[in-house]
Amino acid sequence: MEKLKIEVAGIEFKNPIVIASGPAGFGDEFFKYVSPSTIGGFTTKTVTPQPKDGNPPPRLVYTKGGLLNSIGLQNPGVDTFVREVAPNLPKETVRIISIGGESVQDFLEVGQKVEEFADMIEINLSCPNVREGGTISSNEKLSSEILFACSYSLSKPLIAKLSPDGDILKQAEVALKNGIKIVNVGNSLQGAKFNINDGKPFLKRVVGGLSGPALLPITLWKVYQVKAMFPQLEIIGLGGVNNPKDVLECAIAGASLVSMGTHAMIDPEGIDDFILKTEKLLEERKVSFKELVGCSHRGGYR
Amino acid sequence: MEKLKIEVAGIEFKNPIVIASGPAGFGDEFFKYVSPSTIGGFTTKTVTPQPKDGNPPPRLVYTKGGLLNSIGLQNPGVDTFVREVAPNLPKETVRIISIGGESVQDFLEVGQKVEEFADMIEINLSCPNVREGGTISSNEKLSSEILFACSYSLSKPLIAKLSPDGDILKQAEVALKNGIKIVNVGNSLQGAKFNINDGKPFLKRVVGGLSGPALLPITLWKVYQVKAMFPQLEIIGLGGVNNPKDVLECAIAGASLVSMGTHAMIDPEGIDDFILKTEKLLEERKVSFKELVGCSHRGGYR
Amino acid sequence: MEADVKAMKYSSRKEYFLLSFEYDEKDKVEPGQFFRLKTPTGPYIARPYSVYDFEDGVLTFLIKSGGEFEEHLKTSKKIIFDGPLGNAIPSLDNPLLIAGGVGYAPLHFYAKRNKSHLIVGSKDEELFNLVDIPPASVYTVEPTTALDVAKHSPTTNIIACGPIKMLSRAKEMFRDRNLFLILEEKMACGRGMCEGCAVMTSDGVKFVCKDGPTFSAKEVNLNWRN
Amino acid sequence: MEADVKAMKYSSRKEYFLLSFEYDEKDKVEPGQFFRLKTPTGPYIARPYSVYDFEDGVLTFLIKSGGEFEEHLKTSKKIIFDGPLGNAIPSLDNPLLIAGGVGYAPLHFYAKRNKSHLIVGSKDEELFNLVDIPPASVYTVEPTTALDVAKHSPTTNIIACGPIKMLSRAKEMFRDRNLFLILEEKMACGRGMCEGCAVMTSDGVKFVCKDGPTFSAKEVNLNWRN
Ligand SMILES: Cc1cc2nc3c(=O)[nH]c(=O)nc-3n(C[C@H](O)[C@H](O)[C@H](O)COP(=O)(O)OP(=O)(O)OC[C@H]3O[C@@H](n4cnc5c(N)ncnc54)[C@H](O)[C@@H]3O)c2cc1C
Ligand SMILES: Cc1cc2nc3c(=O)[nH]c(=O)nc-3n(C[C@H](O)[C@H](O)[C@H](O)COP(=O)(O)OP(=O)(O)OC[C@H]3O[C@@H](n4cnc5c(N)ncnc54)[C@H](O)[C@@H]3O)c2cc1C
Ligand SMILES: Cc1cc2nc3c(=O)[nH]c(=O)nc-3n(C[C@H](O)[C@H](O)[C@H](O)COP(=O)(O)O)c2cc1C
Ligand SMILES: Cc1cc2nc3c(=O)[nH]c(=O)nc-3n(C[C@H](O)[C@H](O)[C@H](O)COP(=O)(O)O)c2cc1C
Ligand code: FES
Ligand code: FES
Repeated sequence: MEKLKIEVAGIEFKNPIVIASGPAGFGDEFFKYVSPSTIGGFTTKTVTPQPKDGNPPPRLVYTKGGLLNSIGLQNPGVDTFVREVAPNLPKETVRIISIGGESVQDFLEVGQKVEEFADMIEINLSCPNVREGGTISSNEKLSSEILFACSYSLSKPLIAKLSPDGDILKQAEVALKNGIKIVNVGNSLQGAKFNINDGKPFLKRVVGGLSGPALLPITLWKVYQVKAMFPQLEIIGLGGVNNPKDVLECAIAGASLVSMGTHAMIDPEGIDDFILKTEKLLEERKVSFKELVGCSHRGGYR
Repeated sequence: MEKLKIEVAGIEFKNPIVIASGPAGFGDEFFKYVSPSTIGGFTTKTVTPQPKDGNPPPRLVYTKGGLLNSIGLQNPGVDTFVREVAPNLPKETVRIISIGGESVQDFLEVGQKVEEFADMIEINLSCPNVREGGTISSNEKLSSEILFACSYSLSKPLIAKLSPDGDILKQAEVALKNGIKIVNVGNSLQGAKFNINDGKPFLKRVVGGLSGPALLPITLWKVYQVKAMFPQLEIIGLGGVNNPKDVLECAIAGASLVSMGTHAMIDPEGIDDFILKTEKLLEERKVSFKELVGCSHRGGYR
Repeated sequence: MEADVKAMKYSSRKEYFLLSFEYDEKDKVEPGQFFRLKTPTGPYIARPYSVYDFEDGVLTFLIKSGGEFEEHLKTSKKIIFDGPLGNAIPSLDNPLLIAGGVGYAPLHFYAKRNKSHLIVGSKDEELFNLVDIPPASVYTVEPTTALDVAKHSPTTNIIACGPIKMLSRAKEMFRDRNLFLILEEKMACGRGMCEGCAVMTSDGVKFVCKDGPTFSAKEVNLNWRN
Repeated sequence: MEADVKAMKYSSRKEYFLLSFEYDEKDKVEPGQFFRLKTPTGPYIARPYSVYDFEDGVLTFLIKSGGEFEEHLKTSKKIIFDGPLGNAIPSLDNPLLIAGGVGYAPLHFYAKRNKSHLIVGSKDEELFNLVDIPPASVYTVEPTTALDVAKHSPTTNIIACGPIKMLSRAKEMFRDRNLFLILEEKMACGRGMCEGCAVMTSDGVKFVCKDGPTFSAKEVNLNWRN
């Protein structure tokens, strides 16, 4: 597995495959199917200061080749999380804890409480399913303040999870200016679906987050742009990855880590094989993952 | 076909199905397969002041469930267009001529030359495949000036074709402020794909425009938002429509017309049947297309 | 796991079909449990279906036509499946089973393995020509619903499966009986990870896939959905 | 139009396959023409394939494995097709046909209907075990390419089909002969509407689907692509 190794922000990843926040929950069920020693990193479902029931059903809508979700950040709240979940996160993989909230205070509170259990902390600025008036990332001032406060107060490497719906370069710039060195590009894309039998939206909040393979070209272009403009940022490529080939494409576009949400959720048993196949693709091409990172900006690797 | 009729900006459409600009070219080939009397409207490929060769190949990349294109607005230029193409556009359908360019001057020149052959003019502010530094719609000042000048100088009903990549509400506001009453939401979404065998992008400009069924939920959410914020705007829903059900969904979200590009291109022979099936869906539900328009904002139709 | 489609049998007007394939029973399959099914070409998210029958190593499902899964089945020879998932229907003493439409699927399987009375309702008569219904069962076509019939039964133990409106009405009607409801919510993971198939209970949010699909009527708050 | 897959025959290591289905010849099918193929479940955009053979109402295609179309074919029993599209290869007097890899497809069909000499090159030997090659043809495995062999032929009329690099080299090598190239570009509409399959010619931009796929080598500027 030499060809898959990569270091990001001083943390060793045995491979670049990171399970995304949400679809795999807090890991309790997920790790019944997947050995933590096979995956590069695991991101927990987002944790907020208070427990959240999440949105009333339906929370899912099937779309052609995709999935629309409106979970609404259901989670037990940081205190229960820290007591019952966090200590059990497997140490055989890089533990990324995703933190959420509404205000600077919220993020600081959660960040400080979870920090000791995390190898990295992901700041979720881009959930499409909770706030009225858009994601946090669509509010430049608020996201600046949150990122600045977290950079100042937390000592674990921080990831800012950006939104594919806003201006990705602006968001990356805001992250960089506020001390963030790793950005996750990105969350699910905002979408909706309507019931033709009654003329109403399927989801009560109308909007949901679209995930699935079709997002991949969109993700790749965003990763490419961010890498072109801010080569000093480390990027997590996320959105639509569903095939070992996609992992290589993300690296080529500029991602140092590659994350998967929906695909890991629908086929947890297949992840082992997925990682082996990724390695095989690299071996066949006699190139390491690290060498691929951002190589399209240098005229390719061959 | 009573249930399908709709009037927009004083123009009668026998049905709301409008062929989108580009994939069906200038109609010469397309109308060998489709009778103009079956479709509500036909939008020409975008016309620019000077002839354009378009981008060098490859211009197309297949993606999972979608298509990435980088045509680059190949067209014969407005003078040849007006001489050889425009006079032959079939009058049995609403003729929408799409105009493009770089500057206010460009748009005015093309608009004025094509006006006499058009029932409506679509101002293409959102082509992802020509300008360095993004689409025109990403430049608020330039798009304001173009729209203002066109509103002032052209007398046919105008459509502003917006970009799904930018802030759609901001773009709609700019259109409205500059005298535009119809917005097309929207163009193809920006995407990229990389060759894992050499580490280079498949497309020379890296970016292309993603079209296909997966876009539909994204389109629907954008249509919904624009209708919620600017009920006075008429909306063309475009992006991912590929099934008669989708036509109803677009109307429910707020679209007065529904446009199809890629689907019309890959199955021109099927359009007739597509429109019949759309009508049948309405009949089964005892509702007209017009009654559906925006009904999700009024609590549904049932 | 993958299997070849063994049979796909439609009802007369193709409103419903029975789908079967071979399953080498590694895990015990119990009435009330479901499998997630898709084909190699789609849909992207596998759909959950209750087991309608499991005999001689063959699993059968009763499915309503019209969706994306059927679209792919029309051409695919292969099924990709995952299961059994979810919990078994509790073993009750001689319960009354009330089914609405394809809600009959898990109850058919339950009735085969447990002594019980059965009432099946359907808007669409052709369902009854496709499925097999044990002798001495009642079946009824709207406007007389399965619930209208069930009202007259004195049985204490009741298990109902069908459209959400039917379940809500059952909950109203049978307040003082020992009623179980087999619930349905859109699912993505089918294993209690994604938080997609939420149901509100007296004990907080639970998940249909992991904690259900059968719930005691007293425990669940169906109004959360509306 | 729709058809049932009649046969799908793989080469030994599954690098190539022959796909056939029945076609009721409404429009005449000529060597050089292509069909757009997909299955009811995908890929989203049908892929163009040159006719490899058409006999007794059965169309056959020679296809390289590994893409999305094959993925769907693995399970689908049905083909959705559209064609014949494009133009026939011009009828030349006893031409030399040079094929590289699956570029052999249109030339196989041409050779069956027209007197000609044939040289087929392939990196991968197993191609030759799958396809049939007329007697007195030459076939060669890299590093000796079909072009290396063709160099020694004095024939004036040449038709070449294969990878773009091979075609560029052929254009260089046979400057003073009457060379035709069968080109390939990604296609979406296949009918000259979408402007997707552009090729630069001495007469401006043309389209492989509508104006080709066969072009006179003199006419095309292959450097535009690079
Ligand atoms: C535990 C469990 C057990 C289940 N058991 C069964 C079972 O035994 N049998 C069974 O049939 N189902 C069962 N279901 C439901 C099943 O999982 C699927 O949800 C169902 O089959 C629909 O999926 P689909 O792919 O067929 O259709 P989808 O593609 O999801 O579409 C569903 C329906 O909506 C319609 N539709 C699509 N778009 C729109 C629109 N815009 N507006 C209005 N309507 C639209 C479609 O035409 C179709 O009729 C069960 C569900 C659960 C959770
Ligand atoms: C006129 C014409 C005639 C043709 N005739 C034939 C013919 O007779 N026989 C034939 O085989 N083809 C022919 N083609 C080519 C054919 O149309 C398809 O392009 C080809 O089969 C690939 O399509 P696909 O669906 O199989 O693969 P796709 O899914 O499009 O993939 C193509 C290849 O790229 C690989 N790939 C996917 N993603 C990446 C990535 N990120 N980086 C690098 N590689 C990647 C895939 O593994 C696969 O090998 C013809 C084309 C034209 C225009
Ligand atoms: C069911 C579900 C729940 C999710 N929950 C969260 C979450 O709690 N926090 C978060 O940052 N992202 C969440 N996401 C977004 C994913 O992390 C990911 O960004 C998105 O799904 C796109 O990637 P994919 O296409 O690989 O799934 C969720 C996505 C899904 C489908
Ligand atoms: C091959 C191709 C060419 C296009 N050319 C144009 C164009 O000239 N002008 C324009 O405004 N949009 C153009 N578009 C965008 C389409 O009009 C449409 O906005 C987009 O494809 C999304 O809709 P769809 O999913 O229905 O195809 C083109 C799209 C494709 C696929
Ligand atoms: S389907 Fe994921 S929690 Fe039930
Ligand atoms: S494929 Fe559309 S012009 Fe050739």
